[in-house]
Amino acid sequence: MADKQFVADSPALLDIYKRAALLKANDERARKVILSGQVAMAYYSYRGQEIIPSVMGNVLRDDDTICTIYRGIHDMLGKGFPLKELWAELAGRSTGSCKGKGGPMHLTYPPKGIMVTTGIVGSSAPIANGLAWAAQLDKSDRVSVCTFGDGASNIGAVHEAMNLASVWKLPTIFVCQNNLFAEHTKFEKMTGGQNIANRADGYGMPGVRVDGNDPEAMYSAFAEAVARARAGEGPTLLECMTFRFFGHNFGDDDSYIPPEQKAAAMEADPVPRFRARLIADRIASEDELAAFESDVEGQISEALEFALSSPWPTADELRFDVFEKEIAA
Amino acid sequence: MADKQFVADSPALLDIYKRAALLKANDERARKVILSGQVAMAYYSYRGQEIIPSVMGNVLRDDDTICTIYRGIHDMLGKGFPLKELWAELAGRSTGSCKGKGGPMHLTYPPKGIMVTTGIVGSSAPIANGLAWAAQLDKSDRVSVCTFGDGASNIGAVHEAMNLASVWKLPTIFVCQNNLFAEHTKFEKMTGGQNIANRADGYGMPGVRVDGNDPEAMYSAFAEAVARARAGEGPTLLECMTFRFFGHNFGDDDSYIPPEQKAAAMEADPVPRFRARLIADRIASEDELAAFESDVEGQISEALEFALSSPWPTADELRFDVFEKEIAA
Amino acid sequence: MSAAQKVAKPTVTILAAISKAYRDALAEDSKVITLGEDIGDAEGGGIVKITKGLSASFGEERVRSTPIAEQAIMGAAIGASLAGYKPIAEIMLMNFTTVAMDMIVNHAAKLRFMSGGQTSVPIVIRTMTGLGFGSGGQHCDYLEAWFAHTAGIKVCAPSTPEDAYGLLRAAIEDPDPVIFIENLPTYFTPMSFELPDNSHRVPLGKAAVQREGSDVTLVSYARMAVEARMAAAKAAEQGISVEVIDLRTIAPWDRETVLASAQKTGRVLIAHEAVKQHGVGAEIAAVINEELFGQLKKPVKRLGGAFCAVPYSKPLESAFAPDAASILAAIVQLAS
Amino acid sequence: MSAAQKVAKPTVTILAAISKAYRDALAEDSKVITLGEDIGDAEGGGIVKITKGLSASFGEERVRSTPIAEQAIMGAAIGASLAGYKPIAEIMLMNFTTVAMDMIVNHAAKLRFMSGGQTSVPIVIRTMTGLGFGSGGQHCDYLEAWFAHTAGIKVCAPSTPEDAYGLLRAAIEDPDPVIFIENLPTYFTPMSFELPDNSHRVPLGKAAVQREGSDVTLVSYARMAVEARMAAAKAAEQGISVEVIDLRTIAPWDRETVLASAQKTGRVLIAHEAVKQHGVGAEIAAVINEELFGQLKKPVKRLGGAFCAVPYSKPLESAFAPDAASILAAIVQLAS
Ligand SMILES: Cc1ncc(C[n+]2csc(CCOP(=O)(O)OP(=O)(O)O)c2C)c(N)n1
Ligand SMILES: Cc1ncc(C[n+]2csc(CCOP(=O)(O)OP(=O)(O)O)c2C)c(N)n1
Ligand SMILES: [Mg+2]
Ligand SMILES: [Mg+2]
Repeated sequence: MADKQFVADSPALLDIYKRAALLKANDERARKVILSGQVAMAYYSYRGQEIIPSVMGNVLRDDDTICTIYRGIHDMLGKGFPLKELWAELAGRSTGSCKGKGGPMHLTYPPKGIMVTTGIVGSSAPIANGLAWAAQLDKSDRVSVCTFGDGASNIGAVHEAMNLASVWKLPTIFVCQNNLFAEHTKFEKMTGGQNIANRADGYGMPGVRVDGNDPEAMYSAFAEAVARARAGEGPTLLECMTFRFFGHNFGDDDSYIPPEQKAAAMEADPVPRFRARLIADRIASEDELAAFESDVEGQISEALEFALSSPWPTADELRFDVFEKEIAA
Repeated sequence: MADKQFVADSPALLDIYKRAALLKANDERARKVILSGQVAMAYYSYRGQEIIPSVMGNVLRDDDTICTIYRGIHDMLGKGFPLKELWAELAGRSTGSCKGKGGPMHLTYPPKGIMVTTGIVGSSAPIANGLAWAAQLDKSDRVSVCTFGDGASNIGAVHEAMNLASVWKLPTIFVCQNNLFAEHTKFEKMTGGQNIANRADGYGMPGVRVDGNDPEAMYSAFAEAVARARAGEGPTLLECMTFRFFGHNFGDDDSYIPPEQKAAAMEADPVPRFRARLIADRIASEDELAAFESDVEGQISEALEFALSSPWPTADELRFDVFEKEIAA
Repeated sequence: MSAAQKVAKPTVTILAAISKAYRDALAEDSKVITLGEDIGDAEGGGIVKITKGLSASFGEERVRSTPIAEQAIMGAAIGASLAGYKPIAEIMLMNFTTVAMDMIVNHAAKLRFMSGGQTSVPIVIRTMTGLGFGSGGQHCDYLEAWFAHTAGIKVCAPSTPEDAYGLLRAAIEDPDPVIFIENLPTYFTPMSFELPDNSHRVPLGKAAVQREGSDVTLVSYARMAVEARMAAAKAAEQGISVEVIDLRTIAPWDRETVLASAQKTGRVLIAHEAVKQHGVGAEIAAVINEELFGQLKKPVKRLGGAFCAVPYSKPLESAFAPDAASILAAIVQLAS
Repeated sequence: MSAAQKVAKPTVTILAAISKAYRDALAEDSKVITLGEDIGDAEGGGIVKITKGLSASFGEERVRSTPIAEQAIMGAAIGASLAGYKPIAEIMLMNFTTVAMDMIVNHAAKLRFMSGGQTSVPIVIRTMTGLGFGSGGQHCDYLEAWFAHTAGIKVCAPSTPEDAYGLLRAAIEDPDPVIFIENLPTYFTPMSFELPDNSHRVPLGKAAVQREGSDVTLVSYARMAVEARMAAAKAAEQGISVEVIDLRTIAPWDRETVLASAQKTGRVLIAHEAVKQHGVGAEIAAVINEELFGQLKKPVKRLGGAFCAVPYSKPLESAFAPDAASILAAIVQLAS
């Protein structure tokens, strides 16, 4: 891959921005909706981390799969999770993608390759390898992405998965979204070594630390990893540097974040920065973007209405989907 | 530590050889005893790996602790496990160190710091950290060693333990005895990356690959790691290259080992090689070593007799040592 | 309880009782240490702030935040205990014990036996679970039957502040490993008037008869014991006298107390949130039937969680486990 | 069975039956794949050679040796199953499921439910345990009750070559995760005359009445079913007619067959190697008591493993679990 350049062209950049704008709008709406009491849910805001999944969504195909985590709605929306099924699931309704059984931590949508959302730190990685193995067996060039956090990098499952992927030359892409915190613990306080990307060398795979808030840098790194995987050259570990603006979960007292650090991160908010740049570079006009953004707001409102007017599941649902056929237990 | 040199002097070399001779003799006896039917046990021969634990035994103090594995009798004898309690435990007798309850895979002898022998690959490492934490809390300079194999390096527990040890700057020494096989699987076939020592960098700790069959190289590397740990400078990962001569466990069909590889390793048997060198360098005389070796044989015979003439435990032992006080369950 | 208190509202929660037990244990015994994710003050003192202030008071070496690595956490606790410490390891949620199951079951529970009594593992594993917050299948589960089935580890699950305090102190002092299960929705309800004195202990293995009764024996623990007390009060209004037994320690459970009550009433109901099939209720029912064969008036009845993962959606989550209403219905049926 | 066979000795073992089931499944369905430590031919075809020859026949991509990393193994199986494959994951010994418990319980067992039926995990986890080889506490354990308590995973444990073949084929074809428990000391004993035909299937959830009887119902599985058959034969010599039921599938277990027999005999003995307390026998006993209250002649009796880790020393290991003699003694006592 070394000689090939992976550069996002203007249409790609515009597409990435549009995804990011959707993600940002959806997060803002989600926090409002919870505050208003319309939907009660555990919510892990990804505000600030939009660029990473927007790039992934742009580069990946529908048949590429992703295994993501509780803080993963951005990853899923980036990959095309439909808003109605999303919101209905968040609201616990029977029209949700998982009939209300999974909720925000277990969103699943196979038509867009969104195969697993896990609430167990690190567990996305071993499962992603299985999807990658299947691609190998199918002789398909589809790739398998897993996302996880900086904190998750220290758990055994991630280590086992990276080693296996390297040994089997699987088309797995390990996307660590390093937002510098795991719940309330600072990155430096839990991580042996300077960074996560460095660990890749120990597994014999490329590891890249990239500014995950920079759309072009993120595009180059991710597109290269995907190309490598599609070409049968094996896995890559990407450590995408970013920051989450609103604490670990909604309602979290985030006083453990140094205020200067938080202020600086918000000041450098990647989405408006990217927006300004697109306009300055004439990749899009203010009007075009504003129209898109207003359209997105409308779509979210529609999805929310759909969700809130949908029926709740009934208690007999406890008996279904335990096994394919109901078994009197 | 960089400026300090860790060189084994002649008394140290002689001591290391004596330990190695004991280990070799005991392994040879064990295989004979099983063949003869005197003792029936699962036995994981360490023949070929004697130098590593002999060096460890020389460098470590009694209050330093070790957590080892099923293939660990060499580590334990190196650290001073008494032969009678060892053989009685192997023979399943009530006079064994564990009253016959643990057997070869769970040998324990706290007076010599032999705290845990585990049969679960990788599990020695997290527990060793706890013993290291205790040393820190006690403000003692004792160190905590764990041993494990090349295969174990790929399991989650080892990864979690190395990261924690680095972050907490624990006096843990991770001794990977790389004998190039995990059961029947070749090192290259299961290991991402060229070697295990390389992984240390990703955890922010020193990692050293050393010829574990070379007493002087092994001494330098291990003594330096111990000095670093005693000085409060944190953990080290040592990858000690070695080879096991007799398959994974006794009775194993070892046809998966390329015959040339096995022949070459046996040809370079580290114990007689070391012996010849001591004599050539006049560190010991042939007579002195022969006398020691014959004494060792006598001690082993005595221990074996003690074991075989000891009583079996009685079935009521099932009720004891489950909890400190018996609880009618 | 003074007359003034009788009309006043309780103010003390289980959460406060556990915090105090922690603090008292750390203050009284320098061998007590604790570790877990986010438990230090720099990390906010734990996700429900149970450990808040402890690292400030006792130092970061004794109250230690960890990376996210439950095997490493359990291993560190086990190792330190082998060297004479009494570690309390927090596993944030009960589901996460599954990533440390080897350490807990193959090591903590077995080392004393396998070493022939040479080593012991006096650790406490504090963990938590609980329904009602839409946590879903991976953040709410009830695995106490697994641990009860494991020789070498004790299992506690309190339902009052006094018991939480007394059991936790006893668990820390116990020479063997104890898993101490806390229940999220019971943390916050004020239930008592005063925090227990630091000499208060509840012996492991001893149930509490929280209400005496003669018609039906109701056995439960943890949050179900709270629901059981409510159901029993309602049953009393209908003239049914229910004896409410809170096991407090699930393993070893208090056979004497349960069997004596069952013999007296001849009617037994067991309720827990864990999946009914192969739950703790099965063992209790089996023993009662063995010991009191022919002496019962009705078959022992068990209520438990539905046979599925804990669902997210509110109506499903509410339907998952028994509650005061379904317990009351079962009482009425048994008493009929 | 022909007259000639009646005098001849059986030659077919459970081990051979499992090997054949494997080979037939791989040959008939290209979606069947398998992974585990040392299972490939370069690695000797597995520690008991069950998978010998498979990688040679079906390729190293479908029959794949792995690093020692049970979480990675289970994850790879789960992921491949989500993409339409039918993976068989070997976890060498049952104790080692503890290092992959999160993958098995929080993921394999729950993904169908949590996704509202959008995804399924049609995997088989083959694992093994067994007494008699001095393996000790970490290489011999019986955790089937844990899995039976877990909604979303099925549990099988055969005791004959026919059942081993038929159950494994059915488990591979089943749309849901199955843990398939093999028993080391039963691998090698010739028990049958012919390997089952490749159309042979044993439906999951269906017990086998291996011997009809009228005095006592004896419920067991795995190696205990072998001991049970021996004990029943001895009991017959003493004039006691024992109905021997081999559950074959532990979860879901065959309530109809067990209850019908229990109703007929009024006397039930349940035997397993797993620790008695909170073992599978507890659930079965509880259900029998619930369903046949007042109809039993004697209390349901349970035999199980001692309440400790599996010990190393021969006399202790032999005393750990029930055997034909202790089962016979219990039969005699029940029948009296
Ligand atoms: C095995 C496990 N341990 C602990 C938790 C609790 N927990 C949930 S999120 C989290 C922090 C994860 O941090 P990181 O991996 O950096 O991801 P982020 O939340 O920052 O996106 C923790 C400890 C869990 N879900 N699973
Ligand atoms: C968690 C776990 N998985 C599998 C095994 C089975 N097993 C025992 S030893 C072994 C190979 C270990 O190889 P290595 O770590 O290189 O150590 P060596 O035996 O070569 O000393 C395996 C797979 C085990 N004991 N524990
Ligand atoms: Mg993070
Ligand atoms: Mg090895």
